[in-house]
Amino acid sequence: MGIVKPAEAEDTEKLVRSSSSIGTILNLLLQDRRTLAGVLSWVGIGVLVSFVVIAIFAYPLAPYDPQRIFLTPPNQPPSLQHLMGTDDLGRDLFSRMLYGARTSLEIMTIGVFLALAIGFPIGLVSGYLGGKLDRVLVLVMDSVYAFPGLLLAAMVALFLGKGVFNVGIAITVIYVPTYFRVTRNQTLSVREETYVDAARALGAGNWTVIWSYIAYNVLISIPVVFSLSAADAILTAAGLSFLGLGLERPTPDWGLDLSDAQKFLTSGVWWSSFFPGVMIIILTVGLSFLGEGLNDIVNPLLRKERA
Amino acid sequence: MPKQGSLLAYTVSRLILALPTLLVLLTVLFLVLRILPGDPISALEAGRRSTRDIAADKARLGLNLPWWVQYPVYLSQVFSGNFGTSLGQIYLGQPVLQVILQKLPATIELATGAMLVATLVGVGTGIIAGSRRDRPPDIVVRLYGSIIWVIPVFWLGLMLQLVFAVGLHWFPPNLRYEPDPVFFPPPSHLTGLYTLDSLLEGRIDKLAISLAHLALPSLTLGLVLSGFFTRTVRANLLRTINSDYVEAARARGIRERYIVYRYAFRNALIPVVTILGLQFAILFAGAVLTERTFSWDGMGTLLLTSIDSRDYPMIQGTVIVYAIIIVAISVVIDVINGFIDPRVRY
Amino acid sequence: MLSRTVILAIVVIVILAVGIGAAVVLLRPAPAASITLWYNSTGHYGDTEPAVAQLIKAQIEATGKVTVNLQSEDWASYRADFAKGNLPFFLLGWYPDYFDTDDYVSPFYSTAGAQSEGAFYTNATMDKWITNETASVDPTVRGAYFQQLQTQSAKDVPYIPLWTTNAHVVYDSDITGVFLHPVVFKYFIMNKPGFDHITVGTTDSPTSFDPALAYDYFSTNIINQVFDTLLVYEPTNGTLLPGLAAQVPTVGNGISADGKTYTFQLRPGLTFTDGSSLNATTVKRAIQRVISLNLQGSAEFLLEQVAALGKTPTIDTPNCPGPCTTIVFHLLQPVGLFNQIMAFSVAAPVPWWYNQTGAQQDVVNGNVKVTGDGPYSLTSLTSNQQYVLQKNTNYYNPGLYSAFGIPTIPILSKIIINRYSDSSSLKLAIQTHQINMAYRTLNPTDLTALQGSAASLNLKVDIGTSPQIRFLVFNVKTAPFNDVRVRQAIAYAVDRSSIVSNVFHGFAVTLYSMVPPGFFGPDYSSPVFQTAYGSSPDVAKATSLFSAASLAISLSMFQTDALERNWL
Amino acid sequence: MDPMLQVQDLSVHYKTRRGFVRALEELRLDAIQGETVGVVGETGSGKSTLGKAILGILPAGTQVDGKILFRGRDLTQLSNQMYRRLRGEEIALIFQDPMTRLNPLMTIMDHFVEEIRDHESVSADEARRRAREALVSMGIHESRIKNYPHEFSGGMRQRIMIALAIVLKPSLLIADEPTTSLDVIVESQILGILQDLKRAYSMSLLLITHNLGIVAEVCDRVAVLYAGKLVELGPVRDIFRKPLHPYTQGLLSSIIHLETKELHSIEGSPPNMIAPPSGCRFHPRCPYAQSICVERLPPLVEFEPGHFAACHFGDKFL
Repeated sequence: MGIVKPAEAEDTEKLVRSSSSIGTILNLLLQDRRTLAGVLSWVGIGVLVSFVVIAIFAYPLAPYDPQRIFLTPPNQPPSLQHLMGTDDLGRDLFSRMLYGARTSLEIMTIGVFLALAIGFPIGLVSGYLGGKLDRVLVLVMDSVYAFPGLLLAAMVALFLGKGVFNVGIAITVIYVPTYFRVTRNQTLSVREETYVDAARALGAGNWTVIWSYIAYNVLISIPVVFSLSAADAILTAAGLSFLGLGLERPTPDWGLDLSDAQKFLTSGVWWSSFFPGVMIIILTVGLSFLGEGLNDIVNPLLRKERA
Repeated sequence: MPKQGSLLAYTVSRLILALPTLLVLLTVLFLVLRILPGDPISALEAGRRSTRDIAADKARLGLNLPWWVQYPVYLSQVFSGNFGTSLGQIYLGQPVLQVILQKLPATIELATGAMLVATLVGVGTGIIAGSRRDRPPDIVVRLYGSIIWVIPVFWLGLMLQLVFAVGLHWFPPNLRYEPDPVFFPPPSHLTGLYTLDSLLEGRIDKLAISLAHLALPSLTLGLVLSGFFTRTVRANLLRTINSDYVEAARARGIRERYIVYRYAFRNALIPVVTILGLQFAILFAGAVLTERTFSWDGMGTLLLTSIDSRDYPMIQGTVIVYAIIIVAISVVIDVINGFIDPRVRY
Repeated sequence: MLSRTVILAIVVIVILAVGIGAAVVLLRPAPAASITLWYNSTGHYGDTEPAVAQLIKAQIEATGKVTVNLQSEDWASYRADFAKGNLPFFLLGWYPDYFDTDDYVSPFYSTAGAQSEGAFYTNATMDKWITNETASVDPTVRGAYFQQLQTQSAKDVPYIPLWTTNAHVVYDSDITGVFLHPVVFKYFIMNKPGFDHITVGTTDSPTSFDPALAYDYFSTNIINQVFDTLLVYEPTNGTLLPGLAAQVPTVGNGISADGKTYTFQLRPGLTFTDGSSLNATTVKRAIQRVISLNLQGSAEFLLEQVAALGKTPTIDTPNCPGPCTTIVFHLLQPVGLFNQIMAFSVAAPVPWWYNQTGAQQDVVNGNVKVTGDGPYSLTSLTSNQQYVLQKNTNYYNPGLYSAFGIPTIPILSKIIINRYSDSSSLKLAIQTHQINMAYRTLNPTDLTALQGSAASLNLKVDIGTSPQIRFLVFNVKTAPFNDVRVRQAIAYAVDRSSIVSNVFHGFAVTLYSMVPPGFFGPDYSSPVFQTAYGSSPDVAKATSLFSAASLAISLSMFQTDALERNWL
Repeated sequence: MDPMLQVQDLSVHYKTRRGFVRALEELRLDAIQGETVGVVGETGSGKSTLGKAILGILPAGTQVDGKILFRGRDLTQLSNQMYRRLRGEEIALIFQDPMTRLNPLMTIMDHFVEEIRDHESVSADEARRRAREALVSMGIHESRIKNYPHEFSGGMRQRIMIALAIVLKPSLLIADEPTTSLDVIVESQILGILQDLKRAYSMSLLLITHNLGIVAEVCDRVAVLYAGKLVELGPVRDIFRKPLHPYTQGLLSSIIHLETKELHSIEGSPPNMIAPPSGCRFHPRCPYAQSICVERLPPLVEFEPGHFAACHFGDKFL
């Protein structure tokens, strides 16, 4: 710290640092715990991890089968027996919320990871090679990016049909341009940096250059985008379900449950709309915090490396 | 340098530049609407043996032809505004474009209202946060900014409906206008925008009714959108407040008031205009959900109705019109940007 | 470094989560045999339908033998699809067209009726019993036939009766003349002091306002405000009054002794609201039009078969040209309830210019082309949005109900009907007094809430018994439902009381026969499904029947898969 | 003659997340009317801070101690309003990077009119006239006054910045590396302009630079800063001939001497300004450092008349 090394030493340090970019971020996270960005990030991580745990252990955690219909009068308010009450069919809302986390995370995981898997390499190639291919790809991706995501997803979901996997695919379509843009822009700026030139001069092949330097550097900014697009993906999936294009009843799904319950809201049955909404909000806010926090942490990092 | 001439030239050049974007978007939609599902009509009918004769519908819509034949026909249909006639029960036989144009004003009105709310709230909170960095108002606003955009718009709509329409009776709960056309005759149909039509008619009472109905949907959509503005304005303001020209202006002894407005705010708000175009994409997506919550009879509702009645020509037409609007808005935004930012026209 | 461990732990957890998540998605067990249950998604029966469908799904799946997919579509498509035989297994409702027990039998168990219900059930014996039953006016004879019909229906199970709903309407407490009439909800006898119009909200949507096509509650109810029929009903019950006809035919006075000839005398000088004439030839032409068009899903069979007018009806207009007021129907066989059918919308005369080659379009080039002779005319129609009924100032019979304390009809000069996309919007609208009346359909939860707050909101909530029945329909021509054992298995599996309590909170009554108990005249209803399948579900019996029919089910599986596109 | 500007024991500490950055420590400096004082030092030595401190435009939260006397008034005690009026009117500052110092949304004319009318109650026409005059005096054609900043080259923008700085005829001009970002030809133009101006208006000039060549050419006296401390102050000739502080010696030898063509550089890197080295701040890099240098801070001593240095061994280099 504080000691400026000769130029070569600095570059070496960058190379070393870049090879463990995720670790770098986590280290910074541990360092910056007390700043707003750090607090936000840790809250986000906490939320995400708890929801992942809920999703995995939905079976042992849930008191009842989420599809079991209790033959007591439906729309029971929260009680000890039904922590979040029951819905309009007399199903235990708490169990449905837990299983709903699984549905949401499944959709989000499929959608966002596929988008990453597609958008990242295309962006990498496009940004690194440049030229006509790059211009065409940018035009296509920007066009898709400019189109209302939910509508595009709705179209895809409409023609693919309902179900977790299909909704995941529909969501993929929206976020491919996002990952493409991020990857390409990062690649473009990292490409200009001396250490890539230096590596090239050392006789590394084009692909080696891409993979060993650019890819890792780009990966630093991916967690930010990932958190934000995951939050957005969950919202989009909920929106699709709300519009009746997402999942088939009686799959436990927050969006679908909310859509089915909202009609009772004005008659005092608040819990069946409240809890699905709250679940969506907690998860998305968690992811949003994580994204915001990471952004504050990663951006200076990128700037520093760029400087 | 003559300003007017160059702005016109800039506008024209932007229009020309918009063409490839539109073409690409139309091609992407062509893929999604026709190629990916293989056979969209059968996909829509998804397993049911339909009321409608699938083969006949496909022949009628030209969907039985190979894609390289369909594609030019599709483009010529789009550019001539001929989207065919509805196959759904509700608008059966009516020209698709005609139906869409009936619904379009409602969506434009909602979008405008929402954008207004988003801009006012977003810019306001952004300025509060940006000019009080790391102080409590900034932290509150930053939390607002990262929470509000992930609140499901339909959920927010429900809550606002519950509080302001059912609870407090401040605003009507849904629809674009009072459902009783005898007591509350809607404004005559000139533009289809109820607020504008009321003004053109010179009827303040009608304007008030239209605005009251517009309030909750706009607020719902606008608030959700405002988060993005909040964050952008804040970030930009932090950048401009610490910028070199602000420091230089201060060194020249310019009044602090002017520095804040002429230097920091104006420069901070310009990038906001630039990103406005992309916000419309989010806006229209949110509008579909908002329209549903508030029984707002616009394009979103039309799209959902068409999906319900598996009205392929209407679905296709609606989605394409959305695409055209998006591209048109991006051109308008660019031109506005060129008008207010002297650097752009070069 | 400790932080490294923490980092590692987090990374491992995340990777595990992703992996397990993927495994859960990909390794889900494939379902066994599957059937598809269809329901309407756009509020024709209110928004309780998804709940009902899910409940039935759960009940059938309790057998462990089949999985039930749920599919939904909008009402207009649904209506058209089941009439074409495209829906193999679906939820439906029935609202009577005329006041006779026959209206719960012919439409379902006659070959022609079953076709328009999408069941495609045909049983020659049933057809014969129905013919005999309609021909007779003797309660004992008819009772015997109705018993046989119902008993057989429980064996063949083309339909499974489930429940009867309660009718409900919520309205401003100062509106008078609101009555939940079993057939026609009459706007033209309503009044709201100090107002010349009311606005009504509904979640229903019409299919068509052409009497030759319309055969759903909302459409026919509007037709009944806009078109008068030869005979009409009293304000509050099912007694017939003269409408376009000067009197109700009775035996000896209009009805021949053999019951095969019906003579009606039209009132003189009738016209449609557009000025075109309405005389005996108009009536004849309208009836012939319905039968010759024979539109899919229409009530044509009521005229052709139930009213025994046949494919080419013999209708005389003896004093045409001239006064042209006499119309004589020659039936193929005696029909005891011919008068009732003449009071149903399908028999409403339409102007001569109505499309003779297909259904009349409601709107042509932006002009409303629904022209009738009733107390109201439909002056404005915005598809799926707003329907405006305007007082017909030249209404021929304003004193129709003067004997019932209603000196002139219609009273209100305008009825504005707004469509809401769902029951919660409708409830909000009535709750905030945006509309004066909500008629069809609020969900039971909202209804309870509104009942509780009616007084403070200045609203009235009327809940009455409804002649509407709700049931499941099998398209008996489609596998696996062409196997009667599958239908019977489902009849064993369904649990009516759980639907009534869980979905309708008691605003409904379990139903064990397509003929609901206690509505019209002599009670011919017999709870045959209770007798045959018990009053609570019998999962064991259902399971064994499903097993017996398993071959059929696996066949149908194959078929469904071929129809459904399978992505990835 | 009384000094126009007297900086007495000025300390400036910036607040950052990691602690206080001690940008200036107990600085003393003065300038009389018409004098050109050069301020030299490495990047981060606090020389830019000095300019901003005099103008009172340091970021909010910065800790400032000491006195800045301008014509006898202590600027640090001025009200915001008074201070604002003083800026531009009596003391003007020219920045290093002209490219980013103008508001991109305002025309050049707007900048001038705004500045003139914020300080003097003159008509808009009068303000415009003076704006044109100032611009023309910098050799820019008046037709370009309606243009926006992005339409000018770097050299032209620096001339505009100078025009903006002198349009109110201040008596002290602080030029913070005015030519660093410009090419050599433009640099000499700008320096020429500054010289002319100084003569024409008999202004004092505080020239902040790292370029000793410029100092030699333009300045009357020079102050050398190291790590926020004044290490040497004196007439240009004395210092160039006889640098008393090892740091100044290092600086001077790092200029390429035309005769020897040798380039010396100072070993090591600038110190951490949050926790500066103890004693003499230069000791970690000083070839002559002794234990006393680590333990005790050397006082500023006048070794020759008017020639001050802060080195324990200053007399050894006399």
